[in-house]
Amino acid sequence: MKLKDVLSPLRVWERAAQKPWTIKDPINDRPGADNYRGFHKNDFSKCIGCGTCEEICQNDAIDIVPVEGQETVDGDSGLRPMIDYGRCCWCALCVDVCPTGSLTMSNDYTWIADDPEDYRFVPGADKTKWQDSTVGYTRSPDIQILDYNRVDMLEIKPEDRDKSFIEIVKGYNKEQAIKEAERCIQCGLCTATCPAHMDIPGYIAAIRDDDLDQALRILYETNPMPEICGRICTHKCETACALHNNGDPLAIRWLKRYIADQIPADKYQEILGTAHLVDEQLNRKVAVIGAGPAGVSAAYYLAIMGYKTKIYEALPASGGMARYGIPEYRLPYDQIDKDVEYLKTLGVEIQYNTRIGEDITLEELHREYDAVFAGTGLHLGRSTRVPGSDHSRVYFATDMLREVTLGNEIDVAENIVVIGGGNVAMDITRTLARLQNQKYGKVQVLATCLEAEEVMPADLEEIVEAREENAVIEPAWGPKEIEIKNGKITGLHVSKCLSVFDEDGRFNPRFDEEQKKFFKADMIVESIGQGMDLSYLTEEIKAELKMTPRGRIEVNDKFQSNLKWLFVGGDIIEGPDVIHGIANGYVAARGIDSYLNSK
Amino acid sequence: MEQLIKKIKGMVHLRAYGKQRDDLHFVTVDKAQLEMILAHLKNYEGFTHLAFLQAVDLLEEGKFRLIYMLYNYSTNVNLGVNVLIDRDNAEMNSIHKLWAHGWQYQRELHELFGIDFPDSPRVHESFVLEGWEEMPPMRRDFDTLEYSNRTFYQRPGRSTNDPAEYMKEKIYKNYPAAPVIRRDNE
Amino acid sequence: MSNKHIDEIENQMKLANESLPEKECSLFADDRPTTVGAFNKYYEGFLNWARSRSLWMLAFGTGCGATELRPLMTSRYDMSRYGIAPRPTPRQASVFVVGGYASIKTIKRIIRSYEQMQGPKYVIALGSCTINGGMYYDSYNTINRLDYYIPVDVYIAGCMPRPEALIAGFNRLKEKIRAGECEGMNEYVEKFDWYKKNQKQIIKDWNMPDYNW
Amino acid sequence: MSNLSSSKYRGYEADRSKYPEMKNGKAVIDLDSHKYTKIWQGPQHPGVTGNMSVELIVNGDEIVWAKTHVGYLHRAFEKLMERRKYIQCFPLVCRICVPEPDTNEYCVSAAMEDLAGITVPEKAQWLRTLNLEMSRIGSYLMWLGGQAGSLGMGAIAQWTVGMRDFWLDLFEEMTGGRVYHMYMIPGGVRKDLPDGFKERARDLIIRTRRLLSDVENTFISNALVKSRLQGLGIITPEMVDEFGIVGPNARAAGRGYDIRINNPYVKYDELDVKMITSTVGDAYARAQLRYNDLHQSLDLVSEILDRMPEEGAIQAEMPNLVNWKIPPGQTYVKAESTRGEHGFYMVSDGSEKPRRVFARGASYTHAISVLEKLAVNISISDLAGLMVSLHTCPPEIER
Repeated sequence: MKLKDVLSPLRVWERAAQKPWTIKDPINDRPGADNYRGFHKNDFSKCIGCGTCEEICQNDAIDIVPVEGQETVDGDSGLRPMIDYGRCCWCALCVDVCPTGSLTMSNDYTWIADDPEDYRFVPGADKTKWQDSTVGYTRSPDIQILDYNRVDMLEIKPEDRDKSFIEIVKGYNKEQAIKEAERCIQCGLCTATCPAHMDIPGYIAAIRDDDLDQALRILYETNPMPEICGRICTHKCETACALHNNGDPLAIRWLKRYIADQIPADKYQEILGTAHLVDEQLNRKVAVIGAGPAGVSAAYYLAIMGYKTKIYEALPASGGMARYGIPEYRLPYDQIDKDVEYLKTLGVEIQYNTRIGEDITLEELHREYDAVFAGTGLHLGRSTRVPGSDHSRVYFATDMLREVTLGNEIDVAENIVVIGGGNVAMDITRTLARLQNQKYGKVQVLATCLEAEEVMPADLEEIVEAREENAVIEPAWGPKEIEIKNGKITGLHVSKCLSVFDEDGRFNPRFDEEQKKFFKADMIVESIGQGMDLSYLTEEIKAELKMTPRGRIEVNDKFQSNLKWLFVGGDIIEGPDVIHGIANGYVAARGIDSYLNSK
Repeated sequence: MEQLIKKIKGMVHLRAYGKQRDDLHFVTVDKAQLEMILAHLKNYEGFTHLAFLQAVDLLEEGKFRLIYMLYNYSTNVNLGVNVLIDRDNAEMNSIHKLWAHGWQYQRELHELFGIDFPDSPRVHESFVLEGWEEMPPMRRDFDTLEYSNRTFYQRPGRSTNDPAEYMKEKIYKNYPAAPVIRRDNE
Repeated sequence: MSNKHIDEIENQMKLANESLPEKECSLFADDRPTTVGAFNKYYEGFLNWARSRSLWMLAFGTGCGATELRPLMTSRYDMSRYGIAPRPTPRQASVFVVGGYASIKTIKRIIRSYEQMQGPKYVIALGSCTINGGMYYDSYNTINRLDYYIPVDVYIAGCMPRPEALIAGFNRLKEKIRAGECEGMNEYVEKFDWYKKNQKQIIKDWNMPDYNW
Repeated sequence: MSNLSSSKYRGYEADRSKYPEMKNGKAVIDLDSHKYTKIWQGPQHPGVTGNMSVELIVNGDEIVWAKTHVGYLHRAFEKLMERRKYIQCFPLVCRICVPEPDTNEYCVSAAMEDLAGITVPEKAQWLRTLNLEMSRIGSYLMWLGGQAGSLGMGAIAQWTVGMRDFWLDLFEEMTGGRVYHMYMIPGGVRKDLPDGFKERARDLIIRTRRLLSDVENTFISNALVKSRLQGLGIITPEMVDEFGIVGPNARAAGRGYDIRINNPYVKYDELDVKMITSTVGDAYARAQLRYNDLHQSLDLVSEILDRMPEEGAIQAEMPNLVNWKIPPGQTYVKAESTRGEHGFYMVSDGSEKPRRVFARGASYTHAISVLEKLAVNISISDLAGLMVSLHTCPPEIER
């Protein structure tokens, strides 16, 4: 033992006069760090009640509960997380995973209670002393728990596609589809938004497990046209997708297409268990007018429920507006045929080239069949009615698209102006661009519409692709006059459109007459909306039939008109949208079933 | 390392070999030859450090996989020696004579997996459990949540909703359910 | 203690001392605990004031939460100035801080230590685990609700609660003591059979007396 | 019991006549002879390291037989992880060891990354290294307090545990958590360093060094400490292999095994880590070694701060972690904690949940086999000092 060792501890006395570390008032002097994972906050204006926080919580600490004042609307379940602080471990995975970023943490960490039941609360709804705290843990933009980046879809390059009508989108392969399906968080918000209320999380989970048979069964529960829907659906579900709040929504439409593409048509009966349907045992017959999505959907569900069903179609092929209103590069005809061929194997008859009212009357159908479903679609065009719009070189987009599909020769001009900013306008623009390219080797087509670019009704990818194909798009211009010289169209006069709707939300465009422009054209296509052709309704029926003030047939929630035997659905009820048509057909089929059962 | 694997191949029936990283290799040997190969590895190949001995329950195959993780101080390589044993009446030879702390792992495996190691000291002593009456808890077929719910009181008052179901209830309650396919034989 | 006395108690109370070896029976309390009533209002008020100012905490780190008790003892948080001091043995302690999750093996010792503590005695429960199982809610070896086994006066949320929150919890305990609301000890006596039933339901290896003196 | 025959006990020749007889190499201890007392140290005892207990039979104040009991902290992590998704395991594992949770986080994240074949970006690697090294400092400071406290020097424990609290403040700034950091998420880390962190960390390093100079005076070169720790719990080089001793305990016995050097992980291969060893093998040598290692950790932290890249991704490109599936395989990932080799063995079966996870803690052998051997023949008053000098941590034994 050295003396130094005995004495060295005494040296510490030199610290005796140092300032102590003691915190004077620990309860108030020590707020958590700016980044502290304290108690939870929830911003209700952002929260969509998707339940991902509940899903990731390894402690089962989070319940999703209804909260007063939170309505259930599209894309928001109206549920909010309730956190049990008898379970929470403050790992903040719920904060990191929250797709909207609504769930955050404050830096408060003191909560004393005598009663353990107090420790359950709904952040954002229950009053807490930390709810207005501005610091605390938030989701870092640098890390990802969920995958917000969509798997890129292979598309044919603009230079390879702008002359032909081959399909642009190639579709996912297995690896890509599983990768994309793994992004899904199974919240199910999309199901409510989908007009057909498809079990979207269900079939995506089946893709993830690589069980495509199950996926197809789920698809056919409420949608018998997956090939069509998988290509041209307006995919409202993707807008509701929780991932959309912080990145790309799940490619629900492409995944649906993937399922249908992978399974050959001849396997459908076996997978769906429709090989041995009841054969005319019910002895009830239903006529369907129109082989469009609504008609096919109604016919399919009627067929599997055992009804003898026959479809009457005015045009020479099935698909309705899906075939005659949508260009082939978006929806190849053989894919429509695949869905319809399967329908035919179930014993559904389709009689083409038969226009109701001309070849056979509605009364005859009524006499011959127990019920009639009419899904006749919107095949007529609407005119802008600007001066000069009655010229013979002013066309309707719907007519022109139909002509293209029918294979008729189109007299394509060198300079074309399309009026309209919806998807149909883009379709005709791009179709004409292709035809121009074939004929002249260059594209001189211009599309103009009232709406500003940000609010154009067409899908963004349509606009982008149209521009890739060298079409010019000039948004926010209102057509004023079609200039005609020597009986020939020379162009379109437009003036700047400032707003489309007035304060009440009515269509009432305002123009700045000072700003004018002239688009050169020798052919003009109007694509500002579609009208229905109800000429098949005879006068007697028209007199009995109840109509809405807007001129549509009034139907109940089963799409049954006031004539009990007549069911109406599809575009003529809901406006142009394929998935609504399919949903209408499905509901109407169930309605016909219950109507005939109760008769 | 390749040389060593060749050597092991020459000595015992090498069922499988895998390389996870440069410093981590796995071999699978027969149950009967395990002690021999472990002794060889320890005494002649420099794998003197037993990092752990553990088991994996392969319920579907009706087997336990034991893993003896060895380490060589001079080459800085970990070698995991795997051996498959039957799950029913699981039994294995003890290695407490090779490593003085081997008995600890064997006691743990006996308690948590129900694998017996005859001759291993204190193997029947309780390790972490006290008064345990169920099957060994680390076996795959033991459901810990079910046991917890049955034994400990969960605080009541919790209920959750599925957003999809809830939205259906709120928004489209009347939307018809998928129709039943009417088949001939039904 | 005479055998006769033991027989009497067995007839009356059915305390589990019977399961002990005979020579150990006399080592443990063979009597049911009794409630302690309050003195007159003013004297009890004074006592409560005094009790609240000298909380002696049992130094039994039962789980993670005990880690934050250690900084609490240092000069940074300086719990001594709040009248809190750690004690090494239950006989000297008046506050039991249950530091989070309690495994079966530990809850047995917690019960024993709690029963050995002199009255008046208080329990503070730390963290999620004592409230509703916390992150071990599905574990086969940890309890979910501490209040089923011993009475708890104050809960502190957190995983684990910080020293500052612990001080706030102690302050709440003091308030309760001053207000004369900390009746956990009497509650334990009143619901003795219920507590014992719950305890025995999970502690299968019950090789201890029913009440530790 | 082989120690009983070697009667040399720190220069003091005990009267062996009252010691148990040896029969067939085993001591015969008859409790009814009234020569022996059986006592329990723990679990409710201030002198044990955490919630564990040692069952002792003493003769006078000398321990003749010892047995470790664990399981007071058994929460069945491994079972719980089998029914949790991979991402959900990550908040769970840090609870395995309270003083040094980050090693667990690192190992389990690294095991998942190893199985899934993910490379962690450079910046995240540096942040992980910083986090791991800081947690070593915290753990060593806690240990220093424990070792001093076990010898009755409560004041030193006050200082070092108080200083650890300042390191916890740094952790709080960096990770958002004080004790459980949950920072090393699979694929990277959760947050970048906050503004001004480096300055505050450098300042704290200086303050810690100043404190350590006091500890040097009062503890390391204290005559009392020397007289109590020297010769206590000698680990011989032969024991290292036999008992699988790792970490500072093995290094103090001459075995140069430090995973940071032998199998470098994160950024340790680019850092200048020196192997600190000793050949004495007693408790004092271990204390000295840990004290030097603590200094080295402070050096490393300031080096890491200097070399920390300013820019860079902090997480690798990851799939949706909620549905994360890892291809089948098995791996073992280890890291050097303050107690030694800390590793995770993980088996995946291709599903969303791990098939089996095993956490290997260094205390597993230190606190049971080794302690039971070393505790025999020492005075009961030294047992606490011995346990702390082995740096045992019960939660990593029973998990």
